[in-house]
Amino acid sequence: MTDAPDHRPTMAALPFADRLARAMPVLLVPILLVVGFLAIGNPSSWLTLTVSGLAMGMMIFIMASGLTLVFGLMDVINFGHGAFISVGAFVGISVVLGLAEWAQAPSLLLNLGVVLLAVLAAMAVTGLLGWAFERVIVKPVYGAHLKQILVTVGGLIVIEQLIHVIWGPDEIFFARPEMLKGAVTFWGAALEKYRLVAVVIGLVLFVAMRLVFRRTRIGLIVRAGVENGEMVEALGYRLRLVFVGVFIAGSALAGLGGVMWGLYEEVITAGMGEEMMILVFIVVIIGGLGSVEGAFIGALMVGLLQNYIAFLEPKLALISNIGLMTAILMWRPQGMMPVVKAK
Amino acid sequence: MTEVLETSGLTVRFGGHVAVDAVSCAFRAGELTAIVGPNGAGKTTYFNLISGQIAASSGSVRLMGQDIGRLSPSERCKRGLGRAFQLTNLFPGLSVLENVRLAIQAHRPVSASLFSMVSRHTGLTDEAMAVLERVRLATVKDQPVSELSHGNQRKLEVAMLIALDPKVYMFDEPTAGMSGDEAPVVLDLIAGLKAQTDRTILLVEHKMDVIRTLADRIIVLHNGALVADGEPAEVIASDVVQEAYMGKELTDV
Amino acid sequence: MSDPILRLQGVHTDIAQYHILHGVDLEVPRAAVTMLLGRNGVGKTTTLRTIIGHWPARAGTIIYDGADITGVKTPDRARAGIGYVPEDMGIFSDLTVEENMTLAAVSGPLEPTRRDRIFAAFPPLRTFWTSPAGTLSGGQKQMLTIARAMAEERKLYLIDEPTKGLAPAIVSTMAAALRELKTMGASILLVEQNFAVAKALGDHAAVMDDGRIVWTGEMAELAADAALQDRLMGLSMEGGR
Amino acid sequence: MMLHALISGDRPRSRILTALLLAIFLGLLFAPFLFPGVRALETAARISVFILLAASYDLLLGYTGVVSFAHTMFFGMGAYGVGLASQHMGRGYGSLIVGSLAGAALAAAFAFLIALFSLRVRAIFFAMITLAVASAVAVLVSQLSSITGGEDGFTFQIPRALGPANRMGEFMGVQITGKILNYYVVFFCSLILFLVLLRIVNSPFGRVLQAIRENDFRAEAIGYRVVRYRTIATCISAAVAALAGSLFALWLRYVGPDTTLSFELMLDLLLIVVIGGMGTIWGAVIGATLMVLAQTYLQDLMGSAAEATAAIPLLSRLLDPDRWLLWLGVLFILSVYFFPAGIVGRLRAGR
Repeated sequence: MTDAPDHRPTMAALPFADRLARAMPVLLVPILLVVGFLAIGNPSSWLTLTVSGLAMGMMIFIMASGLTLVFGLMDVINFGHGAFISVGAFVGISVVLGLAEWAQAPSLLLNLGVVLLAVLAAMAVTGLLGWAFERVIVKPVYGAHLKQILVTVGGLIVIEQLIHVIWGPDEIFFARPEMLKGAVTFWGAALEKYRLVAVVIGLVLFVAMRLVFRRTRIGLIVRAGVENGEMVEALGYRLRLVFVGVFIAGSALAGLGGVMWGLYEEVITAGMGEEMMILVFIVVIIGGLGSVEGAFIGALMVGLLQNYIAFLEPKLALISNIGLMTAILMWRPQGMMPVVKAK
Repeated sequence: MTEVLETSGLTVRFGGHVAVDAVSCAFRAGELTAIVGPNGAGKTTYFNLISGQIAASSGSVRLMGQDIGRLSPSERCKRGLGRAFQLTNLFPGLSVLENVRLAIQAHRPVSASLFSMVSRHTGLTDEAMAVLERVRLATVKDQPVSELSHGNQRKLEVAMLIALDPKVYMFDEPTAGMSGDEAPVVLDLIAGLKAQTDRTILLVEHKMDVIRTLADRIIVLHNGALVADGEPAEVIASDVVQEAYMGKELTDV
Repeated sequence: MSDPILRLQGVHTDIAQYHILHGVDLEVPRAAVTMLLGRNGVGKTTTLRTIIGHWPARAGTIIYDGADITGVKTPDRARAGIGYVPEDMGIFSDLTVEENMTLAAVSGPLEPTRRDRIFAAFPPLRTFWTSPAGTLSGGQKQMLTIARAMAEERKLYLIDEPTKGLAPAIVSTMAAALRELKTMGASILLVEQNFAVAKALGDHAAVMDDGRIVWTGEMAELAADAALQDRLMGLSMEGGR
Repeated sequence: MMLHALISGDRPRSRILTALLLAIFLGLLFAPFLFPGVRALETAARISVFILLAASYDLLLGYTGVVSFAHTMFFGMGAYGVGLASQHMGRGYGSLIVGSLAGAALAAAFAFLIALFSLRVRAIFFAMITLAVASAVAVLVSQLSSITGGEDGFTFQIPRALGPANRMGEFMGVQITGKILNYYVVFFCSLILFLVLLRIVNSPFGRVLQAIRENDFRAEAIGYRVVRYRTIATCISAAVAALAGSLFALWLRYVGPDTTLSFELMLDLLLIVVIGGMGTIWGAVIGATLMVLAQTYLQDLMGSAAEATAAIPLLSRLLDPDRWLLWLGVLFILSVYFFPAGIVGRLRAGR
């Protein structure tokens, strides 16, 4: 044999511009924080707005993560995802209202216990509902986007109506548990306690998700399945089970997001999930369909931008998200971190 | 003879993999060129580069002397590049006649006509019927394509190309997956096109007997590069082609 | 061929409305390399995909290791010991080489001895162990696919054109690795266009045409008979060796 | 022959369907005389407008295979166009025309922009982006109450000749008022626009849309610029929806978010087109008629059923007239699974 074995490393170092382009989405949130600071000028207002923006972003992320993952894994877009948000909120808040004595007691332990119970109940119910939804509504329409959209919208209608049947047609007002009311002052900025809790929960969840994705076999299977599901099956993994698991987990997370959002707003309606879905879709689109990291960054940007703009120019706040989406799509038509399918 | 289609230095990379490697080649009017090479040699990718389904990393594609390398597939088709696909690729829910009529109207202003009735454009229908007669599909004209047999779908695929009336015909394994008695019909159609002497035809094909009877010229792709170009008999006999097809002797295993 | 690891009987496969396999009868003996040969588009890849279960067989039976697996789902076929290396390699480019290998070892962590043997066969994989697989070169990716197949004991390997589009030097590396796989006692069903590789590796051969097996026999017999090759595959051209 | 040209050669292709369509047409044409009473006329006008609205939506959903959630936004643009023009320019035919045209132009422009962003990527983007944009616009409209009247909307005046005060004598025992005149304006405008849509889907252009729906990759490969065709279809569909909105506003002499912009309305529209039959304009006629009739009369029925079952707690709630969307949703899901071609497809298949 005359040819030398071609075992030389062939990975060329990426040019600086390419590396910057890759890192750009990650840099957007810090850039937004700095720009917000400069535009607002007042550190304490900025801090207040930032915390509430982050809290909002975290909650949207919790709702969006399941949706985007389900799309990435099985190419299924679930327009009924919003219904799980509403169901979660109603179940969770029912628990809070049912345990009113604990919720209104001035004991942090009891209060948190109520919230924990509410969250667990909500996640259990929405997880179960997600499982049923997948079997009945989604399973027959794999691979057909048009039908998926139609059928899942149908599912959304039915679940929303069922909420009315069970909980009545009116919105429900309630108060947050005692110890989650009010604010703490920090560097002259009033930070609502509940928002801080929301930020912490969101962060913990994101870190946990990342750990699962990076460190566990199930995470590897999901990541590999997003890229090439057929090959994952050929290696011997039952992707269908994994997918159902992700669908259930995503639905449960929507339920969690619903409870958190309900506690944040202190009012719940059957249509709240539908309203949140708008933000969730925007986040999923700008993040890149199928990308959990993209959705995280997108959610934080939507939350921060909405709060900053509401402070700077209230009239523009309504369309700030649409503006953000437009800008991102002009920059990257597939979203910030599109998932590339092998097939 | 004029050069109708020309690629120079045409290259595309996917990641680190060079799928088509600086292919320079000119195709002349009235000539049927067979493109051969082992699986993965880059034949279909070369077609995709010419017809615009994927964008080249470098190099150019010229049609009638004009650079078309940056145009969309639809624009290239308008300028005279007609392409048939390896896997049948039709409008399954529409009728056979409708499929051909769509191909005929594709390059005419009538496609933008919003307020005229399709049934009033009898000229289009007549032309479509003429094409269907030619490929012997006239009797099934009202059937939805999804209900056609595989052989008839392949014929319709050729009919679509004839209906487009392009300057350059590109066939990608037109007889793939056809049974032994169906294939000759399609090959006859291609032979018929060849008889219209001014047409340029590119044909990816594996069956050597087909190539021997149809081709005026063969080019060979191997690992993305053009390794041979010439008369069929002479190319088939060359060492480089033998090697491309058979592989090098493995002395060390 | 008394007790083959795999036997296909009258297998028909449709892809959408296309009838691709028209009754494939095939036996793959144990501990040997069986070459599946034939022109492009005759159904070789479809045969492999039907065996692993990506396409369902419309008719016929697939017997693997004595059991009928015709109705069994892909993951269960894989767990029963069938390894599949697809034509497009099927590597997970977002995952690192290490993660690809971890996934490939389905039943537990990758054994260090196995890993070392893989490193010995494919040194670049050691170099790029923690790099995303998507950044590897074409040849290195192909090494990874074979390495992945070696990550776990499989009884039968289905390998689709492992030398496609590779430089000659890497073709040799690949052939050596396949040979090692064979010495480890595996049975291999190998689709290959490179006839020299087929000749060097194959024990048995099956030639397909138009969705059927048209010839089976010893590889050596086929390799020695240019007229037979021409008749079966149209591969060998005039003046061929 | 004349009829053939009017319906653009697109025959119903089913005897029952033909009979149904004819009944609907005659029923609407003679509505003021056949079904006297305010409520019946109200229903007939609503049916006319919704047939047009659903037909324009089907151009996009059924013929082009694109799902949009912004159709009621365009509908609203037409309605608000007429309302605002009449409010600011004073009552008169000029206001109506200017308002309608401005609404349609705005709708087409908006549709163009949305299409520009989403259609060149993937079709599923379009569904998500239209949903986001439409809801943002709906929120904007209810927030800008100084201009739009906010949640309550606003009433406005139309030319006197079209108002109920204009009495023009009796005909066939029915008092002819401006209201009836107004009905015929709405009916005939809807009819004409409907026939235009029918022509468009049966034109060479319409065939290209169907080809794109069937296989956009191949459509592009034989020389059709897919994005351009989809964009034009989106714009036409939006403009016609806006005109339907204008007619609706003219009839109601009122505009508000609930009657024109709400997401519920969008869902109704989706149900109409899918249940009627996607990809056939006749489906819009059947779907819209059924839907409006159900909305108007079925709710009464449910109300009495709910009263009858008041003793049974859950059942009475399920039968509450406000929950009729629940049953429609179930019907919708079943229809997508089992009758993807809708009622019209069913009738044609059973011919």
